[in-house]
Amino acid sequence: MFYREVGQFKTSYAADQQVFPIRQDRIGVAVILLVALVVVPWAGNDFFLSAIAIPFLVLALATIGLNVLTGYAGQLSLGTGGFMGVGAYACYKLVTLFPDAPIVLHVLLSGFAAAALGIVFGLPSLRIKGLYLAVTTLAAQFFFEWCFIRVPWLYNYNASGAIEVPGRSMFGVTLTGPSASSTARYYVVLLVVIVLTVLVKNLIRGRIGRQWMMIRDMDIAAELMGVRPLHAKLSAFAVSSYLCGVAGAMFVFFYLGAAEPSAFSVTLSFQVLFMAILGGLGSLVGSFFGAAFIWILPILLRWGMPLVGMPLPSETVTQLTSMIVGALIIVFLILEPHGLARLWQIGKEKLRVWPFPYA
Amino acid sequence: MDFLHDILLRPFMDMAAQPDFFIQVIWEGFVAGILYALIALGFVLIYKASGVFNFAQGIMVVFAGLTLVGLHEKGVPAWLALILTIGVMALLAVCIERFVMRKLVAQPDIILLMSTIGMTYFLVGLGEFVFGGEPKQMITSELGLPTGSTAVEFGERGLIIFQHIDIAAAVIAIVMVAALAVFFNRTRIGRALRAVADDHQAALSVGISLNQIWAIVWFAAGIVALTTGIMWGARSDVSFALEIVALKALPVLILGGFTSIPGAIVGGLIIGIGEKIGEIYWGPLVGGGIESWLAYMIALIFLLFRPQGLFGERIIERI
Amino acid sequence: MTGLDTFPKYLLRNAETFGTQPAMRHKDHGIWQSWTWREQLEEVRALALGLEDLGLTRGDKLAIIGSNRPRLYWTFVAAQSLGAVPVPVYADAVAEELAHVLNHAEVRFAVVQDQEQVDKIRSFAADIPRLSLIVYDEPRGLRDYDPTGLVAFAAVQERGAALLRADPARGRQWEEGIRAASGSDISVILYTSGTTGRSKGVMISAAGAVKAAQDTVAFDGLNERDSVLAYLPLAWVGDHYLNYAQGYVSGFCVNCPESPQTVAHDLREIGPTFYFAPPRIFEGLLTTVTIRMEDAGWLKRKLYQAFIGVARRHGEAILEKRPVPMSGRILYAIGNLLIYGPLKNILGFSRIRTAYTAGEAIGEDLFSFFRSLGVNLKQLYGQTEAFLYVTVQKDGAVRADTVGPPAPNVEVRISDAGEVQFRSPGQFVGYFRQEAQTAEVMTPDGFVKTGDAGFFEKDGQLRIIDRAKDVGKLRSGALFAPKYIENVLKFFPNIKEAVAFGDGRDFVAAFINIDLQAVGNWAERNNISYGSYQELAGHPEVYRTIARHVAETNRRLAKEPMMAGAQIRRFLVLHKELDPDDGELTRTLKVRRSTIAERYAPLIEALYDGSSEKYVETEVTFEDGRKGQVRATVRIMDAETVAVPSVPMREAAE
Amino acid sequence: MSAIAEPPVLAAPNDGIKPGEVLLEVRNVSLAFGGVKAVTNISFDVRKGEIRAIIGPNGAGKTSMLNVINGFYHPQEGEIVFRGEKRRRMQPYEAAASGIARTFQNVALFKGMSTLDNIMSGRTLKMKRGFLWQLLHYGPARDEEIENRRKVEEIIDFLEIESIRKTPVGKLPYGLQKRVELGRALAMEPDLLLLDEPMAGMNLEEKEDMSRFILDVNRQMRTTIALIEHDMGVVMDLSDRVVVLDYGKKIADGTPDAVKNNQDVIDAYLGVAH
Repeated sequence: MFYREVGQFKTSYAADQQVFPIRQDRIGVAVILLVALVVVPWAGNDFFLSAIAIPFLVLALATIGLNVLTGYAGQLSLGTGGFMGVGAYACYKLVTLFPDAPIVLHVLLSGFAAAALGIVFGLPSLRIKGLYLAVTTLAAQFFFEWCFIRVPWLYNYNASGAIEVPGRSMFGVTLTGPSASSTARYYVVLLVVIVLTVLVKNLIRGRIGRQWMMIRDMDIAAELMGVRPLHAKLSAFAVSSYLCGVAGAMFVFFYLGAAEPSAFSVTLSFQVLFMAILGGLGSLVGSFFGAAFIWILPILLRWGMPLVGMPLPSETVTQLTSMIVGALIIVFLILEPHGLARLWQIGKEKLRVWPFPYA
Repeated sequence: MDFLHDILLRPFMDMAAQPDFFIQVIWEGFVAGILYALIALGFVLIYKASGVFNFAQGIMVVFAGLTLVGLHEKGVPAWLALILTIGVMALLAVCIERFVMRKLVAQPDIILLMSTIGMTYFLVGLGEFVFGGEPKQMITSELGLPTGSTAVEFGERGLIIFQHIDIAAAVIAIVMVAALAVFFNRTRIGRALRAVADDHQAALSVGISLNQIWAIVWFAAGIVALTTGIMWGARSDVSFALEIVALKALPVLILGGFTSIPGAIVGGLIIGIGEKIGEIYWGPLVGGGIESWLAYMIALIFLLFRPQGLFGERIIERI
Repeated sequence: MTGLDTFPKYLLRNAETFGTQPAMRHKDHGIWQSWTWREQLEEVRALALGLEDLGLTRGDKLAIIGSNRPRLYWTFVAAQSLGAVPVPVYADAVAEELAHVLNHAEVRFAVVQDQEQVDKIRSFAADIPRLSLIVYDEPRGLRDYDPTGLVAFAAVQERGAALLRADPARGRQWEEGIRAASGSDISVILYTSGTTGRSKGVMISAAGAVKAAQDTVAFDGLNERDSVLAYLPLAWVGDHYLNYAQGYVSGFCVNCPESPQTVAHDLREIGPTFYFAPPRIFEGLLTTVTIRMEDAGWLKRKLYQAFIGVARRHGEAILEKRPVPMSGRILYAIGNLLIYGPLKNILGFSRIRTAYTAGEAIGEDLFSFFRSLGVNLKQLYGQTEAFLYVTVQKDGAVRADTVGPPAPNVEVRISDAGEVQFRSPGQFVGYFRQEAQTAEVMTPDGFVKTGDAGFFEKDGQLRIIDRAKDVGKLRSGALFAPKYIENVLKFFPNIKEAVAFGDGRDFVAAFINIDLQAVGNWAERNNISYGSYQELAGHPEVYRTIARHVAETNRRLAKEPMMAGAQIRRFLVLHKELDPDDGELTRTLKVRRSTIAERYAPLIEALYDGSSEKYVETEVTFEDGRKGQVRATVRIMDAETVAVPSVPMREAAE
Repeated sequence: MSAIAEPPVLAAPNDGIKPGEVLLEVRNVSLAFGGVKAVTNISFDVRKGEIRAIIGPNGAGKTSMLNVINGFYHPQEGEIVFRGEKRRRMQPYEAAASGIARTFQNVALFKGMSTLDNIMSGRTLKMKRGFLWQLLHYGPARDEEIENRRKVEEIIDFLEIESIRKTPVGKLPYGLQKRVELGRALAMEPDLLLLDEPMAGMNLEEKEDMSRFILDVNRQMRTTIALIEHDMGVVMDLSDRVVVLDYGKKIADGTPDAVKNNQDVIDAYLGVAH
């Protein structure tokens, strides 16, 4: 309906292969970026930024990470939480070891620790496939969780066994710790997420992303086209774990402020997995949808129900959320296995062919 | 060298030094293994008949236990609560078949798996919503299960303690496996179920609809879950923590194969005993608590050498 | 430069004036490969020098065979730049026909698209003795061919480019040659497709062609920022005029589609500002729109119907800038946002400033549908002999039933016999090697006979009623124009084909063919079951519907003073579809009156002898070539007519 | 200025082997699965530039033979000599890298991708830019992507599938999927193209199209082709030489005419008991 594609023709491959070939989409993305960069920090209060926007972005990044592995490369992972934890603890150690380096650098570097471990735990994927692989990632999950508890070096031998985020600033702005403003934290998270999303998109639309999808769709054919499963799978594990690691570091440093090992339990893994499924496997925009949906649904229930005269105790909200999410997952799998992203795509397609029902 | 010594020799010296304790450890592992095996069993039932990797088996255990205890708490006599719980599991099976499985026929495995993860979440929410989230005491004695323990002397001054409930668990597990074996081999429905695993068409010719079969299988898995829930609940208590423990069915299945009932039992025992021994004798070396991941590592290492499982056949890929 | 009177001269001018503007685009290998006017000049120069080197000289004829693509368009101007005459030939012509044209046109060179055309030419090589060289665009499949007399387009261009590199002066000489050329040279020979007999080569002079194009370019205000999609056959006057001639004169960009299957998609991508399509294409589009909208959801359907209603009421008035009530304007604006805009977008019509249709009569509803959406669709009337335009409608003075007043600088008159005759700047010089036929269509005072019967309306717009030779009279002396009546009937979607009789008879009677798709749909919706075409055609409900259509047709005829006397008194619904396989239609699906009159003589007799039904047996040809018999008892119905106050019968030609 | 690509569309790389010389030689290959023999002691060769057909009744071991040639199965005995190099164990991706491409009996396209991406996937081995460039999708990585897109477009043009360029392959009718799969294999610019029943499940018209494409590939691109086919008519028309397998054994080898009149072949096809 809003699409006016007449006259939008491409005279070069570069133009034809751009991420958003339709002008109206480019305008839409620009508007969204403008809202995220200007409107949200300006209009959003501390609660909105701290409790909704920041965790949403962080979890969206983790979902993208999982999507790279599961959605694009077709390797099921139940260890996302663990890899996020690796990122968080790595970042904590980096901050301890190099207190003067900029915190954003720490965050970005901490992803490499997760990536390295991702490669290690990705190795079995060369021999085993599908559900069997889930066990590998679960092994990683529980092993990491155990490490976070049993290796005191990781939490600097704190008596509490938790990691506390110290105050750190860049360019005179406090970014982490209790005194950091929500706006500053929001900007850091937003920028990291935008940059990493763009880079991942680049990977996906190029040779490497295509190899992942080849392995996912038909691994035998992929090998016969010259894809080396070792390279394709391990690169997916590495990239996925890197993203999860960075997300984990940001989760602690810009959202939680302090974390116990239980923050990175298998529950988190499942939460992110649900974000990926509901959002749509194999879709970056779906990762954002999924993260928004699963993160915001309970908040809506908690804040929305009293508005309609049905105040709910918080445990009831948790239970309801669990039921709703569970039921929704089943409903989605039945009606639209490709998740919100596919709904979005269908909606967009409808708008493009409006008023026709199909092209 | 000390380190190598600690890893390679010390544990075995410890075992030899205190054989009664060693046997005690094995017994503990054996009982845990039986419970793993029971969870895996429920899983195998469903996988065999419908190819669904039922992630929800763990939560079905919790849900069954919670329902039983919850009903009793609400004043229902134990025997009636047990019957009602069986009814609830039957209802659940019918619902799952009707509202989930039937709609997802012929979907890829991964979709089916994810639907069961969805079920897990739904049941977690429902269970907590109805019965509350806090751990509950299993109504062991009310159900007529033995409590207390027997100490057996071993050697000169050794003592091995057997909890009666553990013995009961082992016995019930064995009875259950036997019953299932009879069910599968001797009854018409059982044979149909086996046929389903091999060939859906063949099953139809027996005169049972696929939908009925799935409902029956889920119900059977529900009964197994209830049994598991009672046994497990009696040993610790009924709580959602069990859900995590139930994930250990995965390594068990990997060892035993997804379709083999004996495999599930052997796998369960290997994992149960293996992780207990590992925890007690090697755990302290790295700070303890390795029980949480050892099972997965065992399965993982095993997989690398035998991707098809203990009892599985080598798969020849065709193109 | 001595006046712009040839297309090569325009090429030089455009390269200078619009140097960096796109001259051509071609969707090829997935993207729109583009050439600016300057690049186009380079391409043409290389090609022309190459062709010249291969022996193409002044006066030579060069055939161009293939679909719309830049290389073939360049060939036109390259040939013209050397004083040679391009002769485009329909790419779908069968080999024998192709050979005939090539031989008749005395071509020495042929520039063709691909292997298929090479094969066709080679299979009749002996019949085209003068042909010395075939240049092919696509090398595929030609690798192992005998290379004598066969050269790749790219190789020709490379040859020209090499010459140019060796001696840059050749480029200047070439340009000089262009500047020195005379407008009186023959610019192109267009072979008419010809429904009867062999096709004729219509010679158009350069100056005439340019003048005609200048007039219409000015008329529609075309300029270098416009763009068109070139999808009509290269050999048809419409394509050569609208895209080639107007393109050079105005400097607009000509876009070539990727393949015939992707035309609709390519149209949407390019979004032309000037568009031509014959009525059947618009009809197809409307059918598509209707069918798609029937599949749409309830809400969308309602919206669509409501706003199409608004468009029908106000759309044309808004387009023509006539006064419209405020409420109408507001509703139309909303409709534009919700329906018209998106619809035009999906059809690729969003950017159209001027669109034309011609060739056949177009239904009032169909015509106004597109106009009401805001597409400035107009009609023109033209002929190959006129180098297209004879009459053309002005913006704001558009009707479905007329074809407009004479085009700029064109004189039109109606002969005493009622035939339309014209004299125009672009009119042809003569038929190539057919002086007798040339003389036949020319009047002594230099007008060209069109062979069409028509008359001028009061507002000065020409109205074509039929082929002159088909127009007859009833016994009463009333004018009988069968095609006109048939067209009115055919505007009803349920009627696919109609044949009217009446010349020398007491009244008009008609055969009607139902449209199986439309009537079948209707039957389905109304739970009417039928086993065959024949059964459906004979169904009483169908007869009743058709009778209503005939009555409506009569009402429309009654409104026309010229036609009121020729209302349909009796009709029948034919028991079988008229079929080209049975010789009842031409391959281009035009009615063959004589064949039908012969095959269905008993039915015609029954129409006039008052009987209410008639049993007939008809021979039919099946798809596989077998023959069979169809037997039916065909009902004949009287039609409702409108009494016409005794209007003095006027002659067709006033 | 946009140049239109010139012939030859995709030329087989110059490997020093002249047309007519042996490109691939299968020597005494035997393959068994857990004691079940799939092929037994098979030898034949494929000469550069020819179309070589492998035919035989169902279960004759034809597909197994292809799987051996491109490294998917490892024969227990015998060896493969490709371009003069002996191989006993080779991974599929190594076979691909050495210039062997193939299509599959049951279309094995990447279902989640468009026609364009599927054919692009055939260019995997031609793309070398590293991870960091890929991350930026800029400069050399983008140039490489575009360069390969150009090649892919030539194949799309060649196979006349312009109108389905951006359609997800899952939505295509079977005949077109087969064509896309051929395109994907062609994108690898192989020295040897293996086609596993390229016309299975096609109607007559689709078969004719496919035959034309196969011939064109062979003639225009000078690609050597080894194909398995069930339809005897097609095989006889297309191929230069035919090898006939039955129950994993070679029963005939020669020109189509010679093979057609061979009594063993006639028996095998008529199902005469052994």
